[in-house]
Amino acid sequence: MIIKYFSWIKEHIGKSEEQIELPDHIKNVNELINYLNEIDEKYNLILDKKELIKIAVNKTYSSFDTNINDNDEIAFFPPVTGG
Amino acid sequence: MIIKYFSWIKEHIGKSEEQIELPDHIKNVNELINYLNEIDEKYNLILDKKELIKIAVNKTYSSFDTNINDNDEIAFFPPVTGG
Amino acid sequence: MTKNSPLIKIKIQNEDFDVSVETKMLQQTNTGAIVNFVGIVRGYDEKNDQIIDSMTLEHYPGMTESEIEKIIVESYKKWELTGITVIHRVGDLKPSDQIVFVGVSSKHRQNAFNGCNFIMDWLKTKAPFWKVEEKNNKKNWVSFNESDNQALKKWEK
Amino acid sequence: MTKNSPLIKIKIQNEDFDVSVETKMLQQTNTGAIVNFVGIVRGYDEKNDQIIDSMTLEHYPGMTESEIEKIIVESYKKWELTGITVIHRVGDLKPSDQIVFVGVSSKHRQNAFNGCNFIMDWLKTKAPFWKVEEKNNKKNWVSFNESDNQALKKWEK
Repeated sequence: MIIKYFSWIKEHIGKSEEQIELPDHIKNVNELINYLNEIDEKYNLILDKKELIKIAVNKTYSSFDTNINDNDEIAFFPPVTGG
Repeated sequence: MIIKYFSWIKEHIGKSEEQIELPDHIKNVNELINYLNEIDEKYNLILDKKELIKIAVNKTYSSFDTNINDNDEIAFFPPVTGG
Repeated sequence: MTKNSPLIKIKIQNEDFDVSVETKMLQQTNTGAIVNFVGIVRGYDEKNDQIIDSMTLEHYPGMTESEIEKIIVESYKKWELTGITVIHRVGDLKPSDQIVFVGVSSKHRQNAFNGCNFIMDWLKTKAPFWKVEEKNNKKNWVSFNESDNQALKKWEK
Repeated sequence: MTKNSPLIKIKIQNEDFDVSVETKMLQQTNTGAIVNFVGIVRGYDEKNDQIIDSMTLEHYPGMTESEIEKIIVESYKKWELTGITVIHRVGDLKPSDQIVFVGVSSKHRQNAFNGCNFIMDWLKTKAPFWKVEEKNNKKNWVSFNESDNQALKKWEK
């Protein structure tokens, strides 16, 4: 699974993308972020700012309870500020 | 007094502008057009289409009861179609 | 505020205009948004199902400019604009020619959209221009579109 | 309808764009109205009363384009447009640089105004771009403007 981070989330996590092997018991985005947080508490940011943070699964807007599998690309990003 | 005509009014009257000496007893646009109509019935058009026709006195939107004098420039034109 | 102010430009002209050049001229310090309207001569009269071969535009020199200036003063009051340009072509035009340019700049986009839209609605109903279309060698004065009066009403609030 | 249709153009690019060229490209048979929005990088942050020295824009390649395509499909449904172009610059930009172009053409002007305005409102709230401003050698990620969510609501009817 590829996980991408943008804007200040990227800066906090310290990388723009990472590849992980998704454990079988992780079924949705919410479980993924809890799992990452167990490995390294820097992922706390995503939990802390849950109300604010946007999620894309395979480049489509999704939510914390969207189901995921190991072939997916997940992205975490703040509200957009283009235009 | 200069009188100007535009668009299909100009074509009907047969000229884009004319100079007349305004008789003393003509006090407003309405009296002017009745006066012109006595001279030549082609000015009928303006009376016939009174609801439609726009009037400017000295290049400012005006109405049939606007007061006029011999120094004024009067214009008759149909609703605008620019843009 | 005069026609010669750097923020305001009103032109009635035969010549075509360049949208890029006009857009750049609208940019003032702190401009964040520019909205341009470009009117194009259509080659087809839907109402009468006829091809339009060409078109001629006449105006009332002096009054047309002063009416446009009124539109602009009104727009400055309503929306906080940083620049306004109105260019209206007159004379002979062909289908697909550019006929009118209304460009406005402002700090924020909603005012720019509203200002430009408002000026166009006003121009369509108040600025003394008249179009005559040529179709099959017959001249036909374009008639006023009542929907343009309706369009102007949306600003009455 | 695809990105390659002659009526539709979506570009995410570093380079600047030419408003005249884009306006001409939007002209289709029977286009009567073209409305362009040009966003300009402002040199001043009003909220924090600070000069902005430069700005960098990042996006999410792939998702940004597909989100813009969704905007465009939605716009086609809502307004009868004859052409849509969205160009968004990314990378390093300076105050007074052009940052975004949204151009739409249609038969009639009101649809062109609404279509362009709608696309901008959607772009501001859904298209994955993030701005980081540089002020006094300090980088600052621009925060989302809640008024942009409000702007989008005007189309919910």
